[in-house]
Amino acid sequence: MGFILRRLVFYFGAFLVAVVINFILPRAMPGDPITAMLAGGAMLDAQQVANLRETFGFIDAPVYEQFWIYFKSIFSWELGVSTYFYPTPVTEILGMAFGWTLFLTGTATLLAFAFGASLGIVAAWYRGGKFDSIASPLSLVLQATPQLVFGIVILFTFGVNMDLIPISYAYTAGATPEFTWVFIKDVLHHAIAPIFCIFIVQLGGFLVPMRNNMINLLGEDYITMGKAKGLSNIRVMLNYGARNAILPSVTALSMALGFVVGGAMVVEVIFNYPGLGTVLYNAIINRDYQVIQGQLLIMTIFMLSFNFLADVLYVFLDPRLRKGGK
Amino acid sequence: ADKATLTLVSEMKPSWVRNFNPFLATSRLATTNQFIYEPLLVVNEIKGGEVVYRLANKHYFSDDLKTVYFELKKDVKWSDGEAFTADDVVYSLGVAAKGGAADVAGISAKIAGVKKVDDYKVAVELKDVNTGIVAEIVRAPIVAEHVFSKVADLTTFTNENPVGTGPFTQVDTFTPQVYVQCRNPNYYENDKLAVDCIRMPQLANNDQLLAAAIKGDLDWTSAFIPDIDRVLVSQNKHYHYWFPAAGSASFMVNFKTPNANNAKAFNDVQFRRAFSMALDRQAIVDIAGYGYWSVNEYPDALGDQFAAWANKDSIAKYGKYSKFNIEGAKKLLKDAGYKDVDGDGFVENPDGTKVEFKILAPNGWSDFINTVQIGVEGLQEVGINASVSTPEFAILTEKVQNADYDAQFTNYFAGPDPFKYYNTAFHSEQMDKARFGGHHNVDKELDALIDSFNKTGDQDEKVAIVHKIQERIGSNQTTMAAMSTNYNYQYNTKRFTGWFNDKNPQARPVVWPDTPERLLHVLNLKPVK
Amino acid sequence: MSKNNPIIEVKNLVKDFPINANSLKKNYMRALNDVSFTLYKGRALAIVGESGSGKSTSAKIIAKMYSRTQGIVQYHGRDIDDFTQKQELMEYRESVQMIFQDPFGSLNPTHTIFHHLARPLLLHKKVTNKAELPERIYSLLERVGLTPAKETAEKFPHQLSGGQRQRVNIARNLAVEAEVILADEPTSMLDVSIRLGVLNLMEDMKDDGISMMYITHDIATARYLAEDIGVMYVGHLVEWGEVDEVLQKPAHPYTQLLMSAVPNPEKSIHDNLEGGRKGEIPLWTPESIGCPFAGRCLQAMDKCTDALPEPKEVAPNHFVRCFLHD
Amino acid sequence: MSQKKEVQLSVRNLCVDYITSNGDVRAVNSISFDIGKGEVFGLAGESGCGKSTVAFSVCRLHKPPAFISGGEIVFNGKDILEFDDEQLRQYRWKESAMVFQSAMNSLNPVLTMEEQFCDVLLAHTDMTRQECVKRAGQLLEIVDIHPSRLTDYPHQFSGGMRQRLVIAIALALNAKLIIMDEPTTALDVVVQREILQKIYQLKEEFGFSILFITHDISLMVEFCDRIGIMYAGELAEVSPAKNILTRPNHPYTEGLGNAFPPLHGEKKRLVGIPGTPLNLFEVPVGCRFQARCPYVKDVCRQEYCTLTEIAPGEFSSCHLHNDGMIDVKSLEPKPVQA
Amino acid sequence: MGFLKLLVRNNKALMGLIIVGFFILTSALAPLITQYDSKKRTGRPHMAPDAEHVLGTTRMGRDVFAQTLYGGRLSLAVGFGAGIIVVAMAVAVGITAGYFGGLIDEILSSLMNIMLVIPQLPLLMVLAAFIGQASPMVIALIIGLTSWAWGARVVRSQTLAVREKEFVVAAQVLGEPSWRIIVIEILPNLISIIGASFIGSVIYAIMTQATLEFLGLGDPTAVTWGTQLYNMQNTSAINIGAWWEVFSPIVVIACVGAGLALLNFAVDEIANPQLRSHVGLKRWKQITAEKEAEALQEQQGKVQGAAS
Ligand SMILES: Nc1ncnc2c1ncn2[C@@H]1O[C@H](COP(=O)(O)OP(=O)(O)OP(=O)(O)O)[C@@H](O)[C@H]1O
Ligand SMILES: Nc1ncnc2c1ncn2[C@@H]1O[C@H](COP(=O)(O)OP(=O)(O)OP(=O)(O)O)[C@@H](O)[C@H]1O
Ligand SMILES: [Mg+2]
Ligand SMILES: [Mg+2]
Repeated sequence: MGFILRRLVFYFGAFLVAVVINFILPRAMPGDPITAMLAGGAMLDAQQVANLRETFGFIDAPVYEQFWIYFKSIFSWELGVSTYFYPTPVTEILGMAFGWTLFLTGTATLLAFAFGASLGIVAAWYRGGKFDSIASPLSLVLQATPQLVFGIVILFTFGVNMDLIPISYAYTAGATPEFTWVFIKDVLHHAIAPIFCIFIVQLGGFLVPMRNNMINLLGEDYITMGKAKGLSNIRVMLNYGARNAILPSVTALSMALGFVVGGAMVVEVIFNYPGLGTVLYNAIINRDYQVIQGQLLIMTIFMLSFNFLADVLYVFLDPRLRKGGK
Repeated sequence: ADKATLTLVSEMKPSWVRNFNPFLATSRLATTNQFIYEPLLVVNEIKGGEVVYRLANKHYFSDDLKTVYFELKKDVKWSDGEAFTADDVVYSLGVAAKGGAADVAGISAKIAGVKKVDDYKVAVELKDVNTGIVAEIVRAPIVAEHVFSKVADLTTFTNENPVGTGPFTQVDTFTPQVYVQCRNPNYYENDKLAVDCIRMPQLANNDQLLAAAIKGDLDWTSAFIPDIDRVLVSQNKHYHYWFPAAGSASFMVNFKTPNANNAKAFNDVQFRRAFSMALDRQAIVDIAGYGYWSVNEYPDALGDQFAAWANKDSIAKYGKYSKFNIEGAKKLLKDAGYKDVDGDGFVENPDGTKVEFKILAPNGWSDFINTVQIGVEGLQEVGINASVSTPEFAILTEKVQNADYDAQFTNYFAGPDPFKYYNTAFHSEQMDKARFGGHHNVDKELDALIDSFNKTGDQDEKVAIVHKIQERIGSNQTTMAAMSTNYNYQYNTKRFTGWFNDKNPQARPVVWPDTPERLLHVLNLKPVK
Repeated sequence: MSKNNPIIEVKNLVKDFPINANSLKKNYMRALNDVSFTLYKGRALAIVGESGSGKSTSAKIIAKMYSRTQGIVQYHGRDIDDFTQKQELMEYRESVQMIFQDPFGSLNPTHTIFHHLARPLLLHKKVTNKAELPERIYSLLERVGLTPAKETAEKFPHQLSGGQRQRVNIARNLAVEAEVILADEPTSMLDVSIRLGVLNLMEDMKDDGISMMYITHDIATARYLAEDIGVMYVGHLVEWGEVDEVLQKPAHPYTQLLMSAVPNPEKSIHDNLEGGRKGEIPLWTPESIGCPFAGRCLQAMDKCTDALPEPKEVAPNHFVRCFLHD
Repeated sequence: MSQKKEVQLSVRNLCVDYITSNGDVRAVNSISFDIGKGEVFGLAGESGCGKSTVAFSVCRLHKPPAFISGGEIVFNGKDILEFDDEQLRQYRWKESAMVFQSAMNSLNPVLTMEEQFCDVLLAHTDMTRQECVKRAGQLLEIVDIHPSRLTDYPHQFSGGMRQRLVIAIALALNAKLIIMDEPTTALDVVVQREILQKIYQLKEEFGFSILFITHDISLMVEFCDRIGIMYAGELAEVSPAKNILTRPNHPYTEGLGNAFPPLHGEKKRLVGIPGTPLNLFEVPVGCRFQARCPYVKDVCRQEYCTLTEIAPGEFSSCHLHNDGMIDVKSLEPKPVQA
Repeated sequence: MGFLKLLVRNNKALMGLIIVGFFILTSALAPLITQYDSKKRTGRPHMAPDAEHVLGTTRMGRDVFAQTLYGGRLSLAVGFGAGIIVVAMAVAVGITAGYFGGLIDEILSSLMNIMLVIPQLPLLMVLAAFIGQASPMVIALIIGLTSWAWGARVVRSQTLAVREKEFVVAAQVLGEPSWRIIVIEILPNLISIIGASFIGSVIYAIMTQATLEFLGLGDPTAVTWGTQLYNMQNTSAINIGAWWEVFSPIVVIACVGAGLALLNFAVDEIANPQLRSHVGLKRWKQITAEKEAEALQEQQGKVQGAAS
């Protein structure tokens, strides 16, 4: 397990660096929450502005002191209070959005992986065939189309013009979250369009590498041996091909899942989905330092954890990396 | 019977967070003031500052103009049934007078003290004579002493179950996506109030608001909606709008610009006049302003809103410089010695040095940016080498305050009288405090005139002062007026009637929280049967 | 040729490689242990032994590709580590050249043959001006039998067969007029029918006075080309001497085993292996003691696992490391 | 030896083309040979002469762009080229199993050995899982690996062990023919010999036939009953193993024999086969070996030469034998023009 | 060079090249194609497409066609500019890490991994906000400086593979200096990987720029496809029914994305011959099918023969 240990050391280092960057980034942005308010068009006179600044006095502490407070807060998980939603704690704000984003982006990513990987396997198996020649480049093309294009087009055609899908929120305004079929249906109804947008853009990212990987593997002797053994095609395709080809995709999946908490900012913003992407976007617009910091922090933690998970998973899935090699 | 619920959008946020503490000016929900905390009185800006009494019955100045007295209504109760008395007002204004974060009206510097005269009369002592102070004092929220005096820290209190004197104190539903406030059972004007509840859906931006409006979900909004006739009104016949004039907006050059060559031109009144004449105000209004704005051809940018204060003489003398006139501008430049020497199509200073500058407008303010772009088209046509730059608002503000820029386009405060406009836009003490006085042209006489405005209670005298101010600014062409902006306001007649509009212009119709008149508005609404 | 002109002398060479690069604690394997041999002018020393026995490593140390852990490597009596100045270093590089196993890998697929031969000439100033280059290159190509030279020079490596590519490699060594050539399995990837051509070419070079180290596991070609032979097992030179002497009378059990296993049309597949049995090849570490072959040796004694036998001269010019010859 | 035994596999005029973007290449041209029951038949020849292509064709494992354009492969009387998918699946491994050129890479790295034994057993027999595991254990014992290592993954075995594992899998269904395509090239000579001895022993025990492919003639002579020498997609010669080096019937065979320096005896300078292997895109009229042949005659440049039986059990495709059999070794070579 | 020949021979690459080339050409030649200035009012607001304004006008009365053409200049310049920066950084860092190994590799690899862990879009947003007015060139620079890590990783691992090749060892034994080995011996072998990474970066940069500008973080006075989208969003062009304003940038972005994606796909195939589905494979399929059909016919013939 030396490998895992070494990775852990790296992750800790990366974490420290990321923490420092997270601290610097928001502070490097011009303006403060008050000017952000003014930038939003609010008309306040000089005295009111001065008084407001006093509310958020903690911002004026010396930088090293701020850093120390921030650094301690990471471990105590007291991430401060939002200025925009003053005095709501950052953890509460992120907590509200976290679940939604996890649901939205997580579902989309897993779907994209499931479909992408399976279609990639099929495309590779029947490479050069009709499906492969159309699906593989198409998925890449879809991947090269910005989410915002899909978002806008879908929002306005299906949401505004045809009124088929809701155009904002995670569930109908006024409904109370509960574990009933009606509510779940409502949530799904609200999520379908954003999930589709994220899904379609991610699809190619899983399909094409899976396909290429699989094609490379199909030249391997053990695949031929599988065939020579007189096993059924499906068995060779899955047990011999896919089992091996999927390994790099698993890393890609973990990376993608690591980015999940970042939310698909554009899609969330376009569909007014109450996830972390929206929260971060607004925090940046409103210079809500504490929220930006908190969000970057959990994104980093997630990213690192999933990277680590990918490492562990890889070791688990690929027996060659396990101990006991000759 | 069904409750009459009014759906309004008084702010746009990514999520609702329950906070009804009126002392948290940035994070309290927008329906806190007026709808929960009734003000002492409402100053009706559209009607030239006419006072509508609410919690107060009457107010007056002492003879030396250094104390204001408020006499309170006697039959008012808090929503929890406690009586409303002078103690509450003394407590609330006391909080403001103490200054600091809780002084959301920003009046502590002007108030010496607050005294209870009797149970229903309060005296506010001023530090200086200031006849305009009442409009500012009444922006301070009046809260229940028996609730707030028990709060340890006003700046972290979220007041989730508010006790107020206003019409909608009962929080009925609260989710991050929508909340509803319902009638205060003890509201002193419940007989007049026909709206039972107000409902606030969370909307993050104009697009979502528009989409919801088209569906007919909203009753009362104040959003900017481009091409409203085509986009909204034609889609939903119940929607109407009214865009009364708001504050004015002007271009300005920085007299103290660090660029020495530009400074020569900027400090030449003829150059500034040519600048002003190059602005196609009608195009700005029609295109950048979607026709919602109105042309502003006042030499001092005062605007139609304050037409009653206008100085006819100075308009006659300088008005021509505020009218779009390409040929006139060219002639003016030529006569003043600005010529294109190097043949680049743009004029140089009479001494041959280059004039070349950027006009700033904040990033994201697309109507402003479009305005500047149209302005620049005219400027380039007369031979002035101007272009557009769109820094972040914070950067723009900092540059403008520090006189570290060339030119900008900005809007101004409106108000019941022109004082706030003049004071923030031209008083030398304000120049480094905000973007409004960014021309940095210090004129001590003008300062004195502005200072004298609120030293008198006499309206005629005030008008006379304003006339003198206009003459000074107009003759100097300190700023280049472009247009007056408008208040955005849309309403839906499907469920409610009694809306303010151009036929019924009782008060500013906006639902944003900085418009106390919205209280008068909501009291005027009646459900459609 | 006689043995009076030592060029490279290797004495008691030891090389450790770190293993388990992923673990936090570094472990070492001993790839070479107490290896001594000498390369003489005009003679070839063949090094044979199974895969991983340290053949390439010793060549790479001589070529200054690897540093050594212990021991001495002398070039004309001077330790090669003393060549620190650029001038001396270049001179050494000029004198000691390598021919590699993989004729594909040893030529850069993106450059022409011309480039491959021009570089050594230019780098080591074998031509005074560029105009001479083509002439020199053509004559080199002709020398290694690649005609027509001009056409060959313009080709890319993939346009040549394996044997031709190996000839280019040899031409490259001839270009710098190397004194020592380290040939690391130069023919193992060549077709049987063209292998001899390359071997004969090397034979000619040797006759021109070049000193050669010929690494192979093909004992028959070792005998064909070399005067001396060294047999390696797990980082140890277990037996060495003149080639016919060693092959006719193998003294070390491992050499005996090797000889009995070599395919030989005069024998039958049923003939038994001599000298040793199958068994695990040990991982040699700096801590390991004894004879590395003890575990497989049919005549192993107790002391074989306790200490490494010292070299003994069993016949003139025939050395062996084995207690059986005490 | 090798009296006419019963024929296990009979390849008749097999032609295999590779269809490439630069044109079609006939990599195997009209090859015919028989393998008797229990016989070890060797195919030798230098790299690229088509040995593997033949081997893959015999299992019908050839992949695009390989394409069997003619001939028959008759196994136990049936032409396997006519098999449909299901017949083919049945045929594979049960009738003929294959040990690949690089056995190191022919085990699936992510499956345990147990799974790799069981999947083939489950696919072809009615055994239960337990029975499969038991059988796998027996197979391991046959190749001298402890059955407890069934749960290990391929990378946990050494190269030689992996090679033995592949052989054990090949034995799983008692296939009648085992094709071995350079099964030992990547191995140490010591290990190589051990494995070949094991295979031979198993062959004796179970009686299957072997198609053995390598380019190491010395090894082949030790191991095979009969040997076919291939050159550029054609069979140059088929002869009993012992004859190949001592009494070659084809100039190419002679050259090949000369290319292996002897281990004993006098050291003399050898000359291999001059010239370079044939580029299959530029097949000449006549004999494919003409350009490198030291005894080339005019007829070689004009007439194609088919594999003919020049003596009982000895076949050669060389015009030298047009007028009866000659001892190729005794001929005086002529210098070859480039 | 061989690489180009391979590109042109590949159908997907050819199509990609044509699409991308078309947009590069039309933007470069914008002044010859349209007489309108993309930044000036040349018509009334929101005019539907007609002979005079082929793609209509924007709310500001600017010609959409001209904006799309001129917008292409900046958008493509940003894309390619950022692509160049990304690739330059990726190659510099990747090769250095891969070639020198050891501590240098450790440090650079950690740097790459950290860059990969930092969320991109927020970082870009923060940087864009920090710089204030993020002109297209600034955006290109930001994208370039923040997105090289992935490419560097790929280049590094490929370098590691190439470094092990014997021709590199041969060059070392010959005494070639390190820089020459890197530049002359190793770099040419990474061309296709660098090509793929370049195209990928260009796609990413174009998309990211559009996204940033759409979110209002760009310079609204610059005419690019992103600001076109921003402006159409700001002016509710869709609600008004000014589909042409939405249609043009979206279609153009999608097309360029598609073209580049096809190119990328093709470069992948060139880099990895295994992935190539060459003409031969098609012919193989044909021939096999023919032969099967023949066999079927024969069989049927036999059956019929038997029946008759
Ligand atoms: N750079 C290196 N790092 C770590 N270990 C190495 C390195 N180079 C070689 N080794 C190890 O040193 C041992 C000897 O390797 P070497 O390449 O010298 O063997 P060889 O006899 O040349 O084998 P082959 O016949 O396969 O070329 C092997 O176990 C190998 O794994
Ligand atoms: N996929 C392919 N595409 C085109 N030609 C091929 C392909 N595979 C093999 N060939 C050609 O077919 C011929 C025979 O190849 P084959 O692999 O059968 O040779 P071999 O005798 O097994 O060689 P080796 O000893 O190297 O394994 C060669 O000339 C080769 O170039
Ligand atoms: Mg080696
Ligand atoms: Mg082969």
